[in-house]
Amino acid sequence: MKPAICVLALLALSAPAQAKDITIGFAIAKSGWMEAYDTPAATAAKIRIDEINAAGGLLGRKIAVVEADTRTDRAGAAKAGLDLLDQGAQMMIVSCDYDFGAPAALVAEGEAMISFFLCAEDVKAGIQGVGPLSFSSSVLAPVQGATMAEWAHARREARAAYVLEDTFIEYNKGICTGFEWMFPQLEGAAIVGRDSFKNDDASIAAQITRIKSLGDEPDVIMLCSVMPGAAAAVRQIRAAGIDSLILNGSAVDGSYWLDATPGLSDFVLPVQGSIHGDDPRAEVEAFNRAYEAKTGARPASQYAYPGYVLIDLWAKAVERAGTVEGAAVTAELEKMSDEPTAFGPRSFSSELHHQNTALMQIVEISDGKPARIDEWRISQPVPLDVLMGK
Amino acid sequence: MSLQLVFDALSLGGIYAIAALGIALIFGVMNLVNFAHGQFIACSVFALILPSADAVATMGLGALPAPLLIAAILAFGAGLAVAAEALVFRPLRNASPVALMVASFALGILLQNILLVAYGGRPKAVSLWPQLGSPVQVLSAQVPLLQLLVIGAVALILAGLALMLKRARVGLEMRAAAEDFDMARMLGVRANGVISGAFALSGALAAVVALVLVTQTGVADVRMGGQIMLVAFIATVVGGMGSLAGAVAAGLALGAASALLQAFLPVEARPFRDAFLYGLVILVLLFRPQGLFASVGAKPRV
Amino acid sequence: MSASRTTRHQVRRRMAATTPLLLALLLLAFVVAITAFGDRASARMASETLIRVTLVAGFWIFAGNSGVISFGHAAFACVGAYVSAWTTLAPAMKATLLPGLPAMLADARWHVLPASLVAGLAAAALALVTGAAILRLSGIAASIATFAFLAMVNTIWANWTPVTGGTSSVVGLERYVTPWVGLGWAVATLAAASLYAASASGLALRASREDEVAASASGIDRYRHRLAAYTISAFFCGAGGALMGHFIGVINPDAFYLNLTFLMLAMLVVGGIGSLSGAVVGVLAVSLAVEVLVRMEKGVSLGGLTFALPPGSQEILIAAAMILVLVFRPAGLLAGREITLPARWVTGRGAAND
Amino acid sequence: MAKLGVFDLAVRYGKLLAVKDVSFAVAEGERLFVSGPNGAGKSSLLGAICGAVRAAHGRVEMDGDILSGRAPEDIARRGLSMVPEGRRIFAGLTVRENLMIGTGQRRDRAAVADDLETVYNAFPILRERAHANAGALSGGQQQMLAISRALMTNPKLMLVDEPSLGLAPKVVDEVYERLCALQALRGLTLVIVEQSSTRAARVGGRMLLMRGGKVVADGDAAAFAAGDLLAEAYFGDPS
Repeated sequence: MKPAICVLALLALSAPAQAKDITIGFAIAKSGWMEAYDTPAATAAKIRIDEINAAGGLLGRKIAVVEADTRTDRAGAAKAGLDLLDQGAQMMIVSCDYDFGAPAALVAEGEAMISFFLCAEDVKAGIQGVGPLSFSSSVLAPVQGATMAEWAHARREARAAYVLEDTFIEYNKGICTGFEWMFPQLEGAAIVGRDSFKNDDASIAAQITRIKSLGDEPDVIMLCSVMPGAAAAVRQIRAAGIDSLILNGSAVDGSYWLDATPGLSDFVLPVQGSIHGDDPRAEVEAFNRAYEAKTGARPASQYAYPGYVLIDLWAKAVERAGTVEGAAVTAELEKMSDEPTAFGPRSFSSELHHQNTALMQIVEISDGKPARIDEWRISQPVPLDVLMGK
Repeated sequence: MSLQLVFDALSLGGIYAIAALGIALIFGVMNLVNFAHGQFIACSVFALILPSADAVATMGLGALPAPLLIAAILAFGAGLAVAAEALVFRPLRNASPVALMVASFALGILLQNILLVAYGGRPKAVSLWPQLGSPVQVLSAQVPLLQLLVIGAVALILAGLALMLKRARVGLEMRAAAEDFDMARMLGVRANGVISGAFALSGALAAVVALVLVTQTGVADVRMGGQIMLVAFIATVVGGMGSLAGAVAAGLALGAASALLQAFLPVEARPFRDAFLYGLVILVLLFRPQGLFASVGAKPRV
Repeated sequence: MSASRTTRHQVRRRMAATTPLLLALLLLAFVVAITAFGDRASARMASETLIRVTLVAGFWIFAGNSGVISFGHAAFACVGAYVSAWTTLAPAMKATLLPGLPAMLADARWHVLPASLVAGLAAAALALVTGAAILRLSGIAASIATFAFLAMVNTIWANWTPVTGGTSSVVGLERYVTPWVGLGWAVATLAAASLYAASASGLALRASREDEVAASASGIDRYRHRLAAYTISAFFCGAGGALMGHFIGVINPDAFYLNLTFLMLAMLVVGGIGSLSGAVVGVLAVSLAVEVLVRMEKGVSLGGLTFALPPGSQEILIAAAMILVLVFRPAGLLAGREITLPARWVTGRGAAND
Repeated sequence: MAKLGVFDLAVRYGKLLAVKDVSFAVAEGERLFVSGPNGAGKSSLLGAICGAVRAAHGRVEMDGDILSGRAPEDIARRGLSMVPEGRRIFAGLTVRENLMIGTGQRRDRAAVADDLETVYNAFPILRERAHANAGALSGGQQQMLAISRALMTNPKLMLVDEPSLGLAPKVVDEVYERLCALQALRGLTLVIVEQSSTRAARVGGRMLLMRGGKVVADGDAAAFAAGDLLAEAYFGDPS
């Protein structure tokens, strides 16, 4: 990458003044545990950037990339954001997670510059938590929870649900919020119990005992958790002989963790696109191949996709606005309503820079094999009050 | 319900007890609060798989047949701890307990970051003995085979260790060294031998915790071991520093308290479970500063 | 003979009085050098370093004088940071992020400086209440109790969502900490630390540190002095926490937990827990070393060739360097000594009679 | 050759010089009392001889071997055993385990069994309480255990620090009686710190008087009972 930047910089110097590059700054984790989540989405974003550059650039200019390492550290993220300003970034792409992305996004906000979270799914990663120029291109966590509620009710006759929440991060709470909003609204459906655990609990035996002490096994268990706690919980739930359908959010997408519970069945999650080669949309599989060509491996989870989508949407807004200036591009982004992308339509408004409803692919794991089985869009968008946890 | 709860408390408390024992052994012989113990656990977990940043893990030592695998992981844990002692703690033998503690923390950071570089930050699935994932009926309770096995293994290890400490020469020397290390040396007990022995044992115990954790959760994560280390550390103090039996008892007690709080706290209060747990710890310390299980005549050390 | 002893005592006192002055000058030189010659990234590093000086020198007031290792001081920084957020954030922001705040706080829109002072006071009040129980313990039991206190505060802060925002970050704090603001707080902390160390309470506490058994004869006094040091110390850690929030603009309970605890401890031990100068030198040494390594990770060009350390190597190298410092200088870089002017400078006429 | 030779030995704690250039020798089979007021440096001297305390300078020899700089366990394995001040028995171990700790380096198991029999005969209470926790013993019994524990290492030279501390006079009599009997039986060389010079005189042996970290008098314990040397040592000018 570095030589490429140097070459671009040299080109910029030798080229006429009006052909100055558009510079995108990536304040992402290149070390520490967040690196595993940021790198795939950043790679996807660069795939779209390469495509745009190959097609002649944006506003007639090439897009250049500068990067700074947050080191999976909040203070490091703020510093990375400021470093990118020094390097001339005109738009800021920040870490996947709200906590680690917000410090850099706030820096961009302070400079009236657009910031995009790579894949944050917390409503605060936008207007509500950063400011009016901040966006995320992923699908809100409560939408994922609500999608699971409605789908399981419609397609699997789920009536009695048990909610098991991991208190580790805000994302988990968002999944449960969406589920608990949607499920009781559905006909004949009720939440029969609720419990919490910590992601790094060595054992969740006490929580499982509580589930087993219900008279009847619940139809579904809404597990709101992320790795590694989610895999550990699933393994322990199945080991205790509980065979209920388990639902989770997109965070557990990917087959890399399935060895933790060999032969796992009746496990369902919503995704933005399938990495398993069975997505009905040709564009999705085309992207998977492009990703493999660039990195040598297919995406490990759906979290590469939002990176591609965000550059796509931002570039369209820039073309329409005719400038990269923050307020003008924001205005164009906010006009987008069901704007088509390779991974389904996307909308933004002046109230919400997130997806409060989305067409999601349903993936089910049967006998240890994940496969796309269905698609679902919730019947009503998740209201802002629910998103804000009120 | 109640019998089930006993099993839950035992399986969690058993893990804490073994981890606490690993910390108490080292504290006893060299006044070191070993904050790297959590990373000894994490390293032992990762030794099961091959170093690679790929999302899907390939088994390393984990591919061995069970008896060999257990022996290899225990040896790995012991070897890691002994190496840490020789390279880091032996040169610091005469440093203050604070300096030792900070050094152990630095060692922990070192190991954690080496794991991050070698394996990447994404948690990995480790399928160790999947056939254990089925429930069995014990009296009125339906218990995962895994849980039974954990309880059985903990009981077996504690019994074996107790026997070793009671009967074997090195066990006698370790117990004496844990009580009064300088006195033991004045009677000809070799410091290096006992300390290396304690580290080897402690590392092997960390490997046991690693195996139990992996069979229980099926995942390997760079950050795992940290939370257990903290609880074990507190158990060591609550049990009475230098008392190995106390560490085990307090580890079991903390596990049981945690399971009971989880079972009986109202749903809104459950996320605050650990705050209640640590509040209990402070109360216990206020009423028994020398620890719950220290003998009455024991003088405070440090 | 006795006359010469008085003189020597006076000289020593005057020498001790020069320590905070010299340390303040050292920090001033550091800031001036960086603002004059460094880039914006160095200025940010300077701000962060000076906040750490505030935290670590504040921590030293308790740990250095009493000899008791506290794991709880990151909790005071946490409380301080949140108190400052509660009082300074825009009310509209608080209505969305922290809906559970009482009306008095929900409508507050204070300036940052009074907020930092109140943050310190809140931390000090918490220290007074919790310390009254915890400091009755001695040695390792006291340390563990502070540890349990830290874990309690963290659990409560991570789950008391309506008031703290839970595990989610609270954002939008005014980023007002420049190297000069940091310098002001650091120097104030150094002054307070040396005043306390020279006070009757500080002297009595250090005497009890040397020999716990002998001093326990006067156990009640020791308890009172410890509590005083703990409270003063918590004030500066609380204020330091507020500064951390106003430096990054974002706070989160996780940022005030184990990593901060051990960073503070490590800097103190690397510099030498026995002296205030050690605390300051420890912060400077660790911060500068980290900065150099981070820059080497980004890549350094040497005669046309770019040389870069692989990502993640900074943490590994810092941890290894810390171990080496402890092995070769177990009492820290300064080994308990204070930085002072030479004796003949403070006596004015020279110390020929000494 | 002297059993124990101490040459210009000094011990320093920070700025405090606890033992200042002390030299003396002890012959094989001799019984040497070290006496003096509190803070005279008696315990520091013993600590430096057995390796528990690092000497600032000077040297200690046993049978012509240099002990200085060796680890305490090496010194113990060469046949120098210590009964420390405050006894420091292992309270959580049984009486028998306390006795066996020092036998790790001894290969001749029969001799160990013999020695165990010897101390059981000397202190029958230890046989009686062999499987009780040592912490449950009375102060006098603990002192006997500490002496026996040291004997079990098969020492040629034994250092005993303040065996009478905290014990009733009758019990002290008993401790000394048994100690002397064991010395005779085993041909031991004994160095005993004893604050009470009258006690030392009554037991009998050579006596070294320390004050301010220096040896100020050296002679027969009985001679000290006359009081001249003693008064001079306690109140006189050490320089």
